[in-house]
Amino acid sequence: MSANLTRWLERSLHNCHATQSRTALRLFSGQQQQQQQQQQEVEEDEEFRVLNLRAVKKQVAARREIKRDPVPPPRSNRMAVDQDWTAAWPGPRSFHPASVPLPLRQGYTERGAAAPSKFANAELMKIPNFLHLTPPAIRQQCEAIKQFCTPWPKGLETEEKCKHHFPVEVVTTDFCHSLPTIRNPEARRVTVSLKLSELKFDAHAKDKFLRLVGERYNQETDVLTIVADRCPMRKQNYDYALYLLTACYHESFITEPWEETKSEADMEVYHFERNKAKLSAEAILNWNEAAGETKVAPSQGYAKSVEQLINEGENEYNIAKYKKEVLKMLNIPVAN
Amino acid sequence: MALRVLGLNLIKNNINLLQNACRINATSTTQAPYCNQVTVHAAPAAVQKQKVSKAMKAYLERARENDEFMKTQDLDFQIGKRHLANMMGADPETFTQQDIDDAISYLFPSGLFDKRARPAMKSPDEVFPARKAAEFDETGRPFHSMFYTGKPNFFQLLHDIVEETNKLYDLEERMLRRGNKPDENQKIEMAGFQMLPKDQLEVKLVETIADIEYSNFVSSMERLIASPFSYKSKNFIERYLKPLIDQSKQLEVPKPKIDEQGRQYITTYECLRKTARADVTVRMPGTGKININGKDISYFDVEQCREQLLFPLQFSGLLGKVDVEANVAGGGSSGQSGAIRWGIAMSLRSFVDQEMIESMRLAGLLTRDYRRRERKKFGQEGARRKYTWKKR
Amino acid sequence: MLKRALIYGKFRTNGIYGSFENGTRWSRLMSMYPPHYAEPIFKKDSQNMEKYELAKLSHVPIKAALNSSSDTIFNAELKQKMLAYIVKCGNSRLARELLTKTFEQIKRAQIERKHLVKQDNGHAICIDAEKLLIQAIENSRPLLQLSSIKRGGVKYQVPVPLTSKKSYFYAMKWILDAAKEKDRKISLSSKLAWEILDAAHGQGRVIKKKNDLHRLCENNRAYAHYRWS
Amino acid sequence: MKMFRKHVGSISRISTQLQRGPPTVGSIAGLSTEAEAAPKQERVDEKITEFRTAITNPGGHSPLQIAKFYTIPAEEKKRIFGGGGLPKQYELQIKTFTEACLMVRSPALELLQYIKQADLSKPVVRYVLYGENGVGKSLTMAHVLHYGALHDFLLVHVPWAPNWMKRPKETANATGQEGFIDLPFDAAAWLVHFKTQNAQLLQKLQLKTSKDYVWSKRESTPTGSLLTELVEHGIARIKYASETIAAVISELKQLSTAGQCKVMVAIDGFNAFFHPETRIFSDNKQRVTPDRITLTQPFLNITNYDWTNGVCILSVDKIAMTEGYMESYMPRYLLGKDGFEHLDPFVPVHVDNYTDKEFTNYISYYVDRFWITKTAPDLEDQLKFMSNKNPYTLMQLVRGL
Repeated sequence: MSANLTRWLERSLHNCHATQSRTALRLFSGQQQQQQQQQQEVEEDEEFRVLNLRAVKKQVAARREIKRDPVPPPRSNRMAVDQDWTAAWPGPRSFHPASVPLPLRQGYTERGAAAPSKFANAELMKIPNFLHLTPPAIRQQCEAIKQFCTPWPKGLETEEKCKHHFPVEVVTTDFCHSLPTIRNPEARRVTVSLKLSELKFDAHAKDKFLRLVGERYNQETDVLTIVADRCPMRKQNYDYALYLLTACYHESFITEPWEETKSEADMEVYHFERNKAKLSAEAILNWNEAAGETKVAPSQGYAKSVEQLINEGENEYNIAKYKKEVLKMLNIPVAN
Repeated sequence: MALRVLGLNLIKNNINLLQNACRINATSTTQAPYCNQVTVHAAPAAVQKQKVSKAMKAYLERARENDEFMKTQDLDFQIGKRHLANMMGADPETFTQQDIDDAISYLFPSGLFDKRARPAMKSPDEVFPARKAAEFDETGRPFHSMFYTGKPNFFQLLHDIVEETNKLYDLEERMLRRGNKPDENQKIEMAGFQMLPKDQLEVKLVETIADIEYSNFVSSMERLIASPFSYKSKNFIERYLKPLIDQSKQLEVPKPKIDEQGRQYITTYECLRKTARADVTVRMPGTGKININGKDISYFDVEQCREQLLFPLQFSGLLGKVDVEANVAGGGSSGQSGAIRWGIAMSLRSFVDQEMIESMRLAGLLTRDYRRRERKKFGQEGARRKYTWKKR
Repeated sequence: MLKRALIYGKFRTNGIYGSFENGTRWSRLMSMYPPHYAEPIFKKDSQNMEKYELAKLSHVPIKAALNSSSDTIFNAELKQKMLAYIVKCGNSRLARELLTKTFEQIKRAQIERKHLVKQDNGHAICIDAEKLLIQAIENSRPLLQLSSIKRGGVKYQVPVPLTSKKSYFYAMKWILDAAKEKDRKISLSSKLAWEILDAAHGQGRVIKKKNDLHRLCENNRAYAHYRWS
Repeated sequence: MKMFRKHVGSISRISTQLQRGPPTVGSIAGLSTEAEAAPKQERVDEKITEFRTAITNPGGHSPLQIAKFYTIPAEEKKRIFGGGGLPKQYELQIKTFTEACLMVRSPALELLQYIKQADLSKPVVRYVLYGENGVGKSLTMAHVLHYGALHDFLLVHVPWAPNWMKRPKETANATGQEGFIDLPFDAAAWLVHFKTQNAQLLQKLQLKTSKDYVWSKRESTPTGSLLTELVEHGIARIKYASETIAAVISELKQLSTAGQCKVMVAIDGFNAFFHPETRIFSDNKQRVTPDRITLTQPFLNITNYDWTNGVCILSVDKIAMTEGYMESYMPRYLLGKDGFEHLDPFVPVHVDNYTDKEFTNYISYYVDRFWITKTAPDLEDQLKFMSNKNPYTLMQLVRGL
């Protein structure tokens, strides 16, 4: 049944387009009319007199005819097959059945029925189409832009060279959309990023700088990223980001007086010199020595290995190194 | 064969064709034309003279309209094709259906999952389904003797099957008398075949049939095939068989890639079991190392889970010859090990022969286990269990 | 006909094929798998069946192997079944641990015995716990069962033969029940080990239970005809 | 976890003996030799196979014997490990296999080599065994302990230190020190263990105490009395057992520094002494830290570096800790800051999973002992995959085969 209906619909639609004379109303009553016609033909053959038991009132309330403008035939009917399509569809636009001269169909139907055609098919309008970006259109536009292009600057051929000459990367985003306002709140966001290895630090300054920037630094990639979006204007945000970078850099070189008074308890790194490890090692090495004699100091390698073991955390490599140094220091012969 | 018709068939030959379908079947390989395509340009003079029945008249009218409709549709399609070629900057003369499909999927990139629901531009022959041909002549007399069963083609088919069977019985009797035995080599192999499914049979017959009728068809076909001389009517039988897909060849085995150390490797992504999800890499010459989220097999402390990982490796005989790396997340230990097991098995396909793949498939290693926890239902204690019944 | 059923399994719901007697082809009522999926054959040895059978399976999709099944040395069919009966509340890990401990105890006991009688017939003693388990189950399998059938208002205890599946079930259940019945202070694993050892040597409570049942069936053999009439 | 030493059984046996009166070591040894004589005789012929070595003295082990089994004679096993020292599961295995076999593994050999070549006039070197769960730290220690027992070392052996912190027999407030906790039964059990291990050597050396020990008004141990007497006193007067241990250990330190004896200290689960807390409650219902237990002090004292003529073999173990402190098996993590500083500089010795050869030999040993009855061509590969060559996991896996 559904198949039948589509078929009828399409046919009548086609007729309508072709003759330009039928109204839209008739479009939907096409099937009925056909049947009536058939009936008439039958009646010509054999008269079938209807027994009218009750006289039907002749007076039928005259209904006001709703006048509708005739639907013009689709524009695509008049299109030439070798037309300039880029002129017919110059820019992005949602699908319009009368302007696209393709007998498209979309939709899933049960077995035995045709898919809905492009007319009044909302699904087709939902798809973002590329009718304005056909290969000829792209070619044409590239051709047009060509005259505005300048040659690529010399010395910036590769990505590394670009990074070398311009270590600071500033990312902003422009938005273009069809809203009544041309402003987008995201447009003011400025992201400044650079590799930390580009800046020169000493050990203290680097430590302090990392503490200052906190989460903005990515340990794995060594990239510092500053995002500024507090101010309403992009320019202000950009200025602030650069100011932040400069200020942090210079601040990191300042050593506060209290930093000297850091004690063992809030020791951030393990120092061999300040710890019990040194005492024990010395005591073992100087076993049975008289008090007056010069003391043997534990080896540098051992000191280093202890520091490494505790500062870097334990792993097989560090502990193996520690073992090696201990064996060397305690004079225990190693097999093989 | 799709037979698209709505045309009226007035040629007497066609009646013969329909009526003698079985005879033709037996002798030639042509198919019984349950319907076909005829174009009527105008009603012949004979019809005008005679008195035409009303049904016939209506039918004629419909046929004409359909014909016209198809013609305009076809024209539309041809013009549309030229338009599309023009849009894409291609030559309209050499623009094929493949080009059309490509162009449409470029111009209208639909993300719908079902490919049939995406926009398409196809020839009207494909778009509009087939119809049945005329079944009666101008005087309203049906061509087919079984017209009044309502499903002439189907019952004709049953009739044909029985006729075939009877012929085979006769043959068997004669052969028995002569002392000939059926050739065992020529026996019809049913292993790779399936009886034509109901929906396909319906398309073939252009008739809708009921379930019971379909099972009647199946049983009569089975009786035909069971006959010792069934290979004599192989042509007829094969028309109603559908080859089954070979399960082991169904999934394409990926080619191994080569890594930095020159070893072959295969990565299977999206290994799913319960709520676990894993991706598994298997490297070919290896020493049996296993790495699950950076840990070795001790990642699983349950013996059964370790056994699950061992299963495909041991089964394929590649234990100790491949290295396995897996990243797994979600789910419990059982689900995770199941996911990795499937991943290993799928990856190992690239390193074993076809026979082993089939063997692994039979062992149920290559099937994705998509059983999930069943939800609890309201009014019940669990998924299935009901609350204890208490009268009051 | 069975062959057909395999191929057209899909249409079984249509009516005619719904009433097939072949138990193996019936998928469970609520299974997540479509009915035409076949059970996996996860033991490599049992895949060496006839070529025709294999060819038939080559077109049938197979269910995934269960988590508890594998073709390794740690898995055996009867062991898996036994495990399934031991499990309580889905704690299969505990069940596995219990069965492993049982096996351990059996092995310890048998090795001890072997050392005791080393001189003469030490070889005769079986240490393989799995074999002993199988032996024990085989020994305690009942062949007949009494089922009460009402004839003329009187209930008769009629001896009825058991299917093999059912008899295996009873064997395992009896062994487990016997183990569970004993002193609660002793762990299940050791109790189970004793039961298995006893049953494997054709003695103990399970065997007695089986024999009792058989004797009862023997006594009631006069009623056997009530099965049919 | 379960397998790991619960010495409750052995200790309770000792404590029952305590009540009856101190048993004589000789009688135990005599009994055992009689009992074990018969099986020993028939073992001779099957002794040397591919995975066995006939060298029963750990002193004779060299890298040639790596991955081979050697048998500890039954009476020695009883003497050294009678009061614990071998994991419970291993004891069971010994009982089933009717022989005490240990595999010669590289960490033990490494330790033996260090000990053999060590300069005993230098302060003691602390060796710390570390490794994953179930890799054989305790058995490595047992191997070294066997060496020590055969080479005239006085053994100061704590089979499993966490037992004192986790499940003490009885707690009492210390009499001598304020705010400390005494574990009298455990201390006495340890003294018995010490006595059993070292009875012969003590008899031979005739060690004397260096100062007066006054226990109470009536009881005291005068200067110059034998060390055995001191130990006997501790066993007899359980109340003073903890103090006796302290006295014995400080005496041992002095004696060995003086060169009168050699001491081997072996403490399993040493990191328990540095655990943040114990399961013992003090009077005011608060958990006690290990350093408030009187038993801790002497053993920390003897693991210090300020004495000579001895070796310290300690093991750190994840399962000596409680939940929340078991992330890593590395010594620094397990010992904590204090423990590390206490031991530093020490020699860490890593005990690892089996090597391929060791694994193969172990499997053939199991097959030889009828412990594995399954036969499959790739049995070894499957076990290797499942156990990851971890000794304990292998033991658990093989149970059901």
